[in-house]
Amino acid sequence: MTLVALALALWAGAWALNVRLAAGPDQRRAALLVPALFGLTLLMLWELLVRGLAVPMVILPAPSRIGAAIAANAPILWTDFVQTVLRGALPGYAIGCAAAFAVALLADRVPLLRRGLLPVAGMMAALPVVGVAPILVMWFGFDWQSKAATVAVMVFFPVMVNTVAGLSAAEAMQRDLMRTYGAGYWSALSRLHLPAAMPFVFNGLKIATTLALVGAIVAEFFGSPIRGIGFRISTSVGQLALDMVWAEIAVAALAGSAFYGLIAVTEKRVTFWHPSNRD
Amino acid sequence: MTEAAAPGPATLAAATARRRLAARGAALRQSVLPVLGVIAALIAFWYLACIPMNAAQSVLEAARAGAPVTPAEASERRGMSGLALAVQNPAEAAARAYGQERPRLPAPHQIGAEVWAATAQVAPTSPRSLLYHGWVTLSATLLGFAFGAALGVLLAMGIVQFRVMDLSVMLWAIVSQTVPIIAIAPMVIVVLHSVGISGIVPKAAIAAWLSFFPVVVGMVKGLRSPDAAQLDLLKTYGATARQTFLSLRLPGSTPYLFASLKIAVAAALVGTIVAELPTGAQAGFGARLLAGSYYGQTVQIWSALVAAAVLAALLVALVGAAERLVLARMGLRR
Amino acid sequence: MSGAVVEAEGLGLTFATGDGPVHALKDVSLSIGKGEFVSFIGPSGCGKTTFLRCVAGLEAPTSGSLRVNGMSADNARRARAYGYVFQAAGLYPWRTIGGNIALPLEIMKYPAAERQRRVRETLALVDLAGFENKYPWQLSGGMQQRASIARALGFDADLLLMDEPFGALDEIVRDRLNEELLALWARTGKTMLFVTHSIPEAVYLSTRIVVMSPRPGRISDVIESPLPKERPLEIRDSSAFIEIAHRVREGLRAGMEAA
Amino acid sequence: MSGAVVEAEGLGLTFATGDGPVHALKDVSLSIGKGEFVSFIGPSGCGKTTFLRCVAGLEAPTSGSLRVNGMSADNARRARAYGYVFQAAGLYPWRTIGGNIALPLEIMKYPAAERQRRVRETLALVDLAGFENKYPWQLSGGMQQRASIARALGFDADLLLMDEPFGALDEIVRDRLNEELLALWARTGKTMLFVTHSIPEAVYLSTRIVVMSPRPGRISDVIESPLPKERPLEIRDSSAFIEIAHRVREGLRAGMEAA
Amino acid sequence: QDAVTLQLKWVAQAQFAGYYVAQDQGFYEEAGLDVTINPGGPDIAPEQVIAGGGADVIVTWMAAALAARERGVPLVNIAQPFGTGGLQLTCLAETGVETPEDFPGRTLGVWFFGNEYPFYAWMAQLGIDTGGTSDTGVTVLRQAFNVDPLLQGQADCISTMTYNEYGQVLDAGYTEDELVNFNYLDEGIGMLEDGLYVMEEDLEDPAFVDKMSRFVAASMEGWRYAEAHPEEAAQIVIDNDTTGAQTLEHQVYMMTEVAKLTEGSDGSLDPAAYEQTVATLLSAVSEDNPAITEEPEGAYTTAVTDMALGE
Ligand SMILES: Nc1ncnc2c1ncn2[C@@H]1O[C@H](COP(=O)(O)OP(=O)(O)OP(=O)(O)O)[C@@H](O)[C@H]1O
Ligand SMILES: Nc1ncnc2c1ncn2[C@@H]1O[C@H](COP(=O)(O)OP(=O)(O)OP(=O)(O)O)[C@@H](O)[C@H]1O
Ligand SMILES: Cc1ncc(C[n+]2csc(CCO)c2C)c(N)n1
Ligand SMILES: [Mg+2]
Ligand SMILES: [Mg+2]
Repeated sequence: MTLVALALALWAGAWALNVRLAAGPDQRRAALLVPALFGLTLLMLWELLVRGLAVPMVILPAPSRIGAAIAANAPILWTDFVQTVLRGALPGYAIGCAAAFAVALLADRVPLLRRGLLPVAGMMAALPVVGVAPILVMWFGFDWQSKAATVAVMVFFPVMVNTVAGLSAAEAMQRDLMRTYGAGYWSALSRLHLPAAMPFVFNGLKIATTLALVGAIVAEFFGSPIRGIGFRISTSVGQLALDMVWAEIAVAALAGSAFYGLIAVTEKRVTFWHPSNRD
Repeated sequence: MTEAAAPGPATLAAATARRRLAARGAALRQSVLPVLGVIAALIAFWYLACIPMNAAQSVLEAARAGAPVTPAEASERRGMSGLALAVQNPAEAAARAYGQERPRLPAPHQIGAEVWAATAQVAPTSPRSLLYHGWVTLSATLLGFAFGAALGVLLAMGIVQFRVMDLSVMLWAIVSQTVPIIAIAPMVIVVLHSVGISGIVPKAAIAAWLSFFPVVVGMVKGLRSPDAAQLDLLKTYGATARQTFLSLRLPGSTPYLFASLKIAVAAALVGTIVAELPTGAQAGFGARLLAGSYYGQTVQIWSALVAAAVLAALLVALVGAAERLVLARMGLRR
Repeated sequence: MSGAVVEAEGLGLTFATGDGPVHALKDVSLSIGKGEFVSFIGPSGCGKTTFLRCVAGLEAPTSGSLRVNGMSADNARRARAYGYVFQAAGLYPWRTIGGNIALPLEIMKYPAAERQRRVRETLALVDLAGFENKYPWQLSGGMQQRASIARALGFDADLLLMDEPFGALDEIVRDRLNEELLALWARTGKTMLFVTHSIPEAVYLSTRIVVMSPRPGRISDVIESPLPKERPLEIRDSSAFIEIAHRVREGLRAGMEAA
Repeated sequence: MSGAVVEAEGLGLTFATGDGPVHALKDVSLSIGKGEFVSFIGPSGCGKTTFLRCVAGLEAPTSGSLRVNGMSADNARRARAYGYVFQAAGLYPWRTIGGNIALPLEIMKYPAAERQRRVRETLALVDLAGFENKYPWQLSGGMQQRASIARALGFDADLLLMDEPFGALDEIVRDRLNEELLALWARTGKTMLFVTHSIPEAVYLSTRIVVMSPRPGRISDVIESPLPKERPLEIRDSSAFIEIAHRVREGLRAGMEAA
Repeated sequence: QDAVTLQLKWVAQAQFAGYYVAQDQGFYEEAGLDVTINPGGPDIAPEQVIAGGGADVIVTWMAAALAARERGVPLVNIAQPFGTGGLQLTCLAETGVETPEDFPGRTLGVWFFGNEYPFYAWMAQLGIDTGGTSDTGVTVLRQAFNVDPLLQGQADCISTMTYNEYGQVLDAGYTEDELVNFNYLDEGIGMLEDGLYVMEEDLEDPAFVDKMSRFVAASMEGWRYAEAHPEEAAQIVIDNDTTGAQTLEHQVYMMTEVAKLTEGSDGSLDPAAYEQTVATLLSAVSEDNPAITEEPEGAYTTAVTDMALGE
């Protein structure tokens, strides 16, 4: 119980410190420190609660044990990372986003297609991965191809829907200008519609990054070679090696966040002109 | 408008009715027909795809029935692509593509028949009814969506108003979404179960987990969408943070909110279905998917998928209707 | 008929809005010949912008006929018959000022060197040299408006549609740009359709002044200017000038009272 | 010192942009007493808007001191010391015209009946009666600008900051609004800071005219008006008027040449 | 009435017919028990559920139970309704696999999630590398719990249960003589399958032992009834299937096959079979197969079955 009380006190203290930091003058430092401190507090809280409440390891291991598992199994984690992220998620992401982009352009070009495709696409977007993945594993085999296919299917719709929305985001006045130039389709696309669409496109790309990893992992639950994050998670759950499960989850979260961060930074550079990025 | 110049009420009503009919006809041509067209094209492609997709089984059946097939040896056929098999045995592949019991790709009519059988021909309360499973899934989805949307809006408000929350929460909200939900879901269920919570709540919790994020992202973007000039205006009124929020940020964010709610409701559905896998395949679309996969019932998997997609479409359409209503009231629809 | 650049016959345009139709233009008939400089003046909301948008093929009239360069307005638009300066600057935020001015040049496939030259020239013309690499939101309101004028002047259109281009400019810059515009017009023989609220500006620039009156927007008077083509700024003190200005003012007032 | 509504001392503001700093204001010293009507005039980009934004507490000066009503500009802003008419109308698209004008009234918690009354009155004042339920995009440019003026006049601020409020209006409406504004000022004793490009407008309205010159934006001349408080429109033909207008023009020109 | 929560290892199917029949026929009620049967699923580890307090007794495989025991969940076998096991490797004859010597170079489908222990023990015994890199080794495919990899030509052999997946392969149109089966029992690495396990500390309470003995007795009565009435048992299972996805035909098949595994058992654990399971597991400890590393102590008790059978 003392540990629990300690945990709560720690939480309150860290939060107060964060409030001070965020209000402080050095914003650049705050932007790094605050989230780090927040995460650290979460971890400490977790550790203290698990210990304080004597939660069995097979239910929830403490962060220190997870850390130990990460250190002890680095080579395995690396192999799994390569299999799931580099061979499954990234190619699938690239394929899915490219296809979505192409279809969105087509739909934008042909209004009839757009009116017809969007509702249907909305419907397909809601196809649960867990239903699609087994089918794709059946079709594309158990190795990375089916994972890439699952990821491609998953990222397709958010990217497409956002791109279509973005392609119609240019303001009436901006369009009128293009019309006064009698600009052709490609001209207007590259000079107006694409730049104006970028904030939306990146919205889709960002959502897609979180989906990509999840998709690759889910697909591994429905058949995989004997490596990969999803494979290791489900095998380890079966072996009650929960520390390993969380080690893999940590790897996935880290990889996913890094990927997200990369896209977010690119977004800032590409859409520097958008009011939300201006200052 | 003077009274004298106005047309009589009767003519006016008739004109309005006519206009409305015409408008409805136009709407039909504008929205329904293209959708039907796209669906028709998809289905046509689907039927075509069934032939190579199911060719291996078709040829196997043909061989069993004693028909000549090329290549004749089963071991030679192994590893050949469905397309190659279909090309070499066109008649058999086409004839047997649509009637298989466990097709690799079921034909639309097979799925349709299954859906029909599982909705219209059994009592809606029976576990054999898709309506029953739909209701099980829907109830958890709605609860989770309500929680998730509320949480998302609250977090977004906090993030926009307080810099600490912006710095600390946003990053970890992103991290929460990169955690493989399918790995977490069983643990959430076991943990909640061990503290005595079971039934709809664990599923709803996972649905909320997936649905809060799009709302946070969209809502933060929306709440920040007012441009400098619009914010300056309120500053000149010395508006409080609350007033700025209510009269500028909130209305400015409404289009973004609805766009994210549409994603969120679909995400909540996916979350519920994911949560239904480990809960022991008891009920709901997730259970149907899973059971179908265990017993090789592809048609059943697909019908559950189609049902889930239809449910999703309905939910999204519902949010869309609410969106139109609200935006029209706000004058944002032109 | 031949030689008429803009030819409107009984033109009308009605907007359908949530609470009833708005008659923006009604029965507007006007023929503008090549090389004319026609100013449109009239109270706010009388349909000047709407008329320009019709000519540009950006708005479809609900009645009457309209030909531009002998074609439909839409075809003229596609044939890049004109340059348009909008009432609001409407610069693309993702392009620098230089990039914005180069935009039409890129679309019309001017070679890169030529583009650069023209951007530099028109920027200097509107007194924005040195701001080439700034983004629109870094400019003052008047500077943005000048950039949008430069954008329309950079390429060679025979017809220029300008909607209050000098509204946000100070008198001195405005005078200078008026002179420049007149010189450009005299040099190139372009046809000008020019919306303004300034009576002296209309009189100083135009060969013909169209006075409009509101609700519904109609032409209430058309005044031919007897001023010579050669017009030093001092002409504004001449009695001929003052007389026309007076006529325009009277026309405006009459239109207002009738409405 | 007491009674000075705006008190600037060596005010400077430099924007940091991608390609180097922009000196928008430099060493601006000015004291404006209660009930004065001060116009700012100067070439486009000279810092008029920037100065007004500083007074409004929307921009933080990088040097010098500035007091508004004896407080810091930011505190004055919070105390709702002024009404501001922006250079661009900036109406909220999700509110009707009426709703836009009611916005500050809502924020300042005027009772509903009072709000309605004021919306109706100010709409009539700017000649927009009947457009209460239209949305901004259904209005012409000038109508939007008038709506934004109405928005700033609807509530009782002792200080009015107006950035080219009449730029997009025709002469007749402009004259009428000039008269209205003057009457309002005389009646209420508000303090006015008014940016315009029109020399006659500045002279007609002001008790003092501040002439600015650009790059960096400085005050190049301050002209006190000897005109009486009572000013019929015809005063514009008086020799006193013409003389001041001439001084302003000269001041502008001198500032331009020096820059 | 004493409440008992039973956590199954898998979805409701005839594999667990005995419990459902005992419930349906009122055997539990007669024994003074109020039993809740919770079906399992692909990612629910019953060992985890019982450790979290979500169940009183679970059905699981011995290898998994022993592994859990070593990881701090002190499970104890109280009864073993399945006398023998139904796990096998099923190959397509057309691929040319006839004996274990043909395995190298092949792709084999294996169930994981705690079911991989027997496979790795066997491969260790055969001396076949499972890393998937050498020519002399095999490529291991993590098989989902279905037979797709065999039907889709993605694997040469897959894991099946005699009572379920094997039937599905037959249903897909293959005949018995087109298939080659390697039964783990016959290969000498058989491991005890579905047994009943409880937490060790619970057994310290005599009332709990009594409750369990009544539970085991009633369950075995259920099994006997199910063996005798396969059709009826299958129907009972179907009635308890809340997914509505099962077919009667398949459940009858499953019941018939499961009966072959339960027929020999009166519910008590055969210590020899236990020893063999432990020996096999210990013989092949490796990275892939970390089930147990040392001889377990007190992993089973006959107290419950003695009491149950004594009555
Ligand atoms: N956000 C900004 N970033 C960088 N530079 C700016 C910014 N805002 C204004 N400037 C620069 O500051 C100077 C003064 O601008 P300001 O808007 O005050 O001019 P102004 O006198 O109002 O002109 P106008 O009559 O054209 O509206 C200009 O050179 C402009 O480029
Ligand atoms: N999109 C629209 N929907 C509805 N009404 C509109 C629309 N655009 C313009 N109007 C109406 O049409 C009339 C004419 O507008 P227009 O913009 O042509 O005026 P204008 O003469 O250019 O005025 P200003 O000098 O103020 O720019 C106005 O009453 C306006 O309210
Ligand atoms: C969690 C879990 N999954 C699979 C099996 C293996 N298994 C045992 S019986 C059976 C039949 C399926 O109908 C299967 C697949 C298991 N023991 N536990
Ligand atoms: Mg206009
Ligand atoms: Mg300005």
